[in-house]
Amino acid sequence: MIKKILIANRGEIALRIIKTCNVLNIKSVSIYSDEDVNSLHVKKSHESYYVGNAPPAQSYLNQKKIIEVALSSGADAIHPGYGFLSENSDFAELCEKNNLIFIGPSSNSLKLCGDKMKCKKIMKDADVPTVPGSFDLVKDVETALDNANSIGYPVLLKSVFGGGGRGIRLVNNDNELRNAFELAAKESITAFGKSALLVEKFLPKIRHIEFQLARDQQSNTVHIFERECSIQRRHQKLIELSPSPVVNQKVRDEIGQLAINAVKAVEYSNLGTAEFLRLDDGTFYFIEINARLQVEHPVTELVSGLDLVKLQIDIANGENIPFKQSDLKLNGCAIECRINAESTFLDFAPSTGLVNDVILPSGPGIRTDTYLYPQCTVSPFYDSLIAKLNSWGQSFDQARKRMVNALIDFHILGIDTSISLYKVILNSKEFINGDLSTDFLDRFNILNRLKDSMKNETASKQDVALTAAALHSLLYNSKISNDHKQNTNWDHRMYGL
Amino acid sequence: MIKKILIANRGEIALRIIKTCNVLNIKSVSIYSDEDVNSLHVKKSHESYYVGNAPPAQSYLNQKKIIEVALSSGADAIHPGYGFLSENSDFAELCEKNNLIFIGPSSNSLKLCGDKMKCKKIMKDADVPTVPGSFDLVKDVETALDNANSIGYPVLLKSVFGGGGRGIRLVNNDNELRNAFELAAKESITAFGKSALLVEKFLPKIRHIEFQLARDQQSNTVHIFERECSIQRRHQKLIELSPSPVVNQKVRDEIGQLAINAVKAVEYSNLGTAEFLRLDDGTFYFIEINARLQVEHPVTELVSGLDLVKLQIDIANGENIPFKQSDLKLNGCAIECRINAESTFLDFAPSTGLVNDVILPSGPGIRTDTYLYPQCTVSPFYDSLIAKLNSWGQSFDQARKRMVNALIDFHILGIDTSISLYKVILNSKEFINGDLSTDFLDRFNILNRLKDSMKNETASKQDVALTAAALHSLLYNSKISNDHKQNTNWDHRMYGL
Amino acid sequence: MIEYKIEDVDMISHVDIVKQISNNEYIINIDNTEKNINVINISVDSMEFMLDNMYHSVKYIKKSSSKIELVADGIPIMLTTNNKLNDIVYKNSGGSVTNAQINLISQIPGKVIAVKVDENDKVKKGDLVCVLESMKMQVSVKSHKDGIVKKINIKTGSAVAKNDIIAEIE
Amino acid sequence: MIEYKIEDVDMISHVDIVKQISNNEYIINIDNTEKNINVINISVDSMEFMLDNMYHSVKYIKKSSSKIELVADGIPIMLTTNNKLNDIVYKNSGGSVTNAQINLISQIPGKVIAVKVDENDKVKKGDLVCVLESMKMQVSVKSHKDGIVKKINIKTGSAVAKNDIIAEIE
Repeated sequence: MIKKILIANRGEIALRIIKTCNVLNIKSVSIYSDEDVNSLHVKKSHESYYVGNAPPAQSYLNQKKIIEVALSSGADAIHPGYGFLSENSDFAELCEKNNLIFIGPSSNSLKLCGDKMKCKKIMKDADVPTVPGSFDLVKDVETALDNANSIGYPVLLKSVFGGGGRGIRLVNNDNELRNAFELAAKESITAFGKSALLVEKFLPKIRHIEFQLARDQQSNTVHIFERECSIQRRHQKLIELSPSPVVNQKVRDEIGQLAINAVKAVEYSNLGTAEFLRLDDGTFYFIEINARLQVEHPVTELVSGLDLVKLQIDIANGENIPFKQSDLKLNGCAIECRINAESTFLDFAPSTGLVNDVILPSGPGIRTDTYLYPQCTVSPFYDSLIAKLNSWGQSFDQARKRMVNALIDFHILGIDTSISLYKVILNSKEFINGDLSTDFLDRFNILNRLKDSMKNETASKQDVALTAAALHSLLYNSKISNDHKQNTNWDHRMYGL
Repeated sequence: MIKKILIANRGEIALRIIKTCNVLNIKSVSIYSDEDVNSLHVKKSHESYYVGNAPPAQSYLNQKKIIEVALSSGADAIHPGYGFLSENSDFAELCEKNNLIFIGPSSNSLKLCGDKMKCKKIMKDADVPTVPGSFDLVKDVETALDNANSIGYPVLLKSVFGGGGRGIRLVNNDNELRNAFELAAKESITAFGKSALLVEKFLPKIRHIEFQLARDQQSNTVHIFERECSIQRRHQKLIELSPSPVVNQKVRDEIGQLAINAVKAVEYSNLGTAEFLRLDDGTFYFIEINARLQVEHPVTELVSGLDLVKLQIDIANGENIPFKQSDLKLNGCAIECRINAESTFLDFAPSTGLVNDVILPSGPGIRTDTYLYPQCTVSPFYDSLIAKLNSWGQSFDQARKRMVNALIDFHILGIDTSISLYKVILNSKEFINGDLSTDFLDRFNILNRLKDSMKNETASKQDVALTAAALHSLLYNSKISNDHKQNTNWDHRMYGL
Repeated sequence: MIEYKIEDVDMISHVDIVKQISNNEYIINIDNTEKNINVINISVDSMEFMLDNMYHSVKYIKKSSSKIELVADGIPIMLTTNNKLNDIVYKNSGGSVTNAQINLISQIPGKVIAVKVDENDKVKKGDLVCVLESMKMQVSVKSHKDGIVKKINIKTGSAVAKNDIIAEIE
Repeated sequence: MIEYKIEDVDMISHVDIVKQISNNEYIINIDNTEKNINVINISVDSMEFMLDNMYHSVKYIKKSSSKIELVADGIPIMLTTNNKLNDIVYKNSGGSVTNAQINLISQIPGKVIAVKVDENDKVKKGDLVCVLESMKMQVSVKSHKDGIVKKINIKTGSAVAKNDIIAEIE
């Protein structure tokens, strides 16, 4: 039985894990970099150890040091959170070698999930549909052309060394493909010593829908419903919800079973997520397994009633999942907004520094996971995610309205955040109608609407501003009247009297 | 359809009502006294009107002024919250006369619920069992003796003018009853001009269990499960939970039906609560109907998923309750702690004044309803309830542990609160075992345990205090060294160097 | 009357504080509509007030002679001013006051916190006569003409109503 | 070494700061057990530190010559002191230092922020010789005897190690 967990992470997720540890009477050990000496996860854990300088490579990615701290502190398990070392199979292996329980899948399973090509082939064998395209690296332009013609244009030419949208070319015909292939191969050889290209069907107006999965060491497997994460910006999720407006129980059962098949095929254990793309015609394609606790796990917690971190720990302890698929009932609707510290109109540049004041929203159906507190600082060294605002409602619309009001109540002074952007998205008729897609922001010109909305907000505050300005002239000056006695006659007199 | 609601209340319940108004796109109008000009309900509502001086009689009980404000602001309904005018049938009548919707039962129904003697007789006719005793005022000592002997000693001799435990005498035999009757009658005549006494069976070790009810104007009636509110201090509820550890589905169905019969008997409409006493042998006795939204309504919201304020407004709008009894499923367990501003060891005296700092607990399963914010003040003019901390869990134990950790995380600086007391109660084996009763605090010597627990806490912080004291001598003095240069040689030297 | 233009809003607005009702209450005129103001809190860089019974919180960021930057209910707003105040002051204290007028009249109610002249003192127009406190601000009352202080009707601590005669200057 | 008694706890404790490891790190000895201290933040009335890698936050409420009132992790604690510091200081600077000893020795490492005497100055025992900065605090180094400053080995800005000779006084 796990009695002490080292949390190899920081920020809100470290705090989230500490909360479950407290409920389970498990001691929590946190780690911190120079930058995080004043962070809440340091204060809220039972023990806390310094692991290195601010840059992640020297601290939160410093495998050797983290293992050292885990061993010397007497921890018997490591929870990696998300990001950092959470999907690093070497780290999982290092834990295994040191008899530390890595709260996540085995290193072998992690390796498999990380190798997207291999994973895609395994899915083919398991009859889990993937995005049409090549199953191997495309060695020459002729193979690429064959592939493209068999799946039909437009196609994407992708470098396996890319990621997050980089190294991807959209081509519409044989000619374009020939040109693009030559360029891409050259680039790849220059940069990585070899060409490693794929051809994949280009899919317009797609939704990102994922299934939360749990699999214990006895191979019992369940899905805990879907999350729709289509509201994104450059492949970064912004808003997630469950259920998806386009998933009914029939689809949930069907794709949920595919997701279960997918994790079985890679001999996965613990919690994970199977990500799918969904086309407008209702086709689902598997894309990958996220072999970790997801940022957006609270959405699933709110509609399932489960504590997913507890479930992770239980599974890591070798316990059976304590419920069957048929026991799970999707209850109401939950939405998450990832509050980022960023300046929307400075091309979403990170906004860092001192947070002068914070007031968290609360009340019926509202859950806020955050590491913010008044006078804390947001570091430029780490992720811009500063808070996860979740709302639950009996219906999508109740959850949505609760979220809108919680966004209004969420007061963060000192840095720019994505709160205003989310207000516009959540109030848009397209979001209300569930017309979501990964290009939602562009398709509906959301940034322009945000600009308009801000203009309207300014206009609505016109009388307030005018009043404040007039009172300022009247009352504020009086505050400094002692320094300015030599003014004109009746210098501080009121206008109308 | 209600479009604008005046909230005739203050504090957390005013804020709670505003939140639902916002979700329903209903404008909220708040009122405030001198004392509350800086209160959050003033800031968070759409409009806010001053209604009088700090004493409630001049402001929050100022019926004429409140009606005036409602009419002039264009409100079409008044939500009374709890306390203040919420169960005042005159006020409900005044609303009715002014064509303002009183969000609660009709003035007639309120009048009936307020007349405990009449109510008791109605319940007798409706076959709702009440505490054995006289159904009429006991005019003379002989009648009292008859009553006492027919229900059996010990009995309570109660003055109907009492309340909250005052004017109650416990008597064990005929002799004691004769003496007590004489004294009580004299007292009553001196104070109120007439004697108005009741004889009632004395019930030891009772639980307080109540059923949440909803009844629409079309007479559809449902109960929304029970709440156990046995943890009390001098008839003031401290901790509430749902479900009760001693209510299974069979009992819930049975007593729930009694509760439904009770509200039907007084032609109740809107939300209300039927309060019962439960004896150790499983007998339930109806005591009264609370004709308002209860302080502890969040407990029911958490296990039912409903928004009870919304349900109140829907019913006030003449709508049907949008679900049937059989649609309601009790989901998990919820606990509420009423955080009071009081000094436990100064006989629970109110603790008022400036709140230097507040950090609210949050996270999975935690809901905090409060009017506190950093630098706010707690007024001596009003209720000592400053926050309601609610936890939800799949099981009682998960809810309990989440509550314990949330109590630890709840940081209130500047005033004394009941948080420490609740930590002791929630960690006690008797609470864990569900061995609850209205005399829980006395029966288990909770105050002594709190003293012990505080001693243990002090002892556990011994090393911290010693370290702090030593560092203080070492480092703090150095901060003022500039002012104290004339000290002895090496005045600021370190000890061991 | 002050003229303001709000950046991003294509309109010039005219604002006038019409009168003070009580210590914290004012009537303000914005583009010919009267509104009630109730000031709740005021500090050097922020103000909270009710505008027609709606609560607002404003932080003052920067002020120059022609620009005011503030944050109204969390929304940053920039105002450009066309301040006609000086004209009005000039008109009232210069234009309409003739040299023959003896009485120095208080144009506001307030409490006397300092008397700066004695009877029979020689004063010049613009010399400080007394300081009043009104609406939590100090107001310097200056002589309306050159002359000799014949009579002082106030003393430190006394209350002054609007139109009370503060002093007689001949 | 300081002796403390915590109110409500029937035990007298002995605390000793054993050594400073780095700018914010110390080793402390509490009743014969050594513990690591890492000071995170310090202000006039509060301190945050790690004690054997556990975070603690302490607010100082009141201090008199024999009592310290503080709030440790939210828990109010009263300590009574039996401060033996003065004895030690007396022993070191009075008792054990003979008048014949010439060298004024630094008992701490630090940086010189001011030199208050010149060579050949006459000094009395207790006169200020220099000010060192160490661990964010200023330490006044005073003459250990009456005499004349024969040699000064330091200057403003220079570093001084423990046991370095600051000056020679004859």
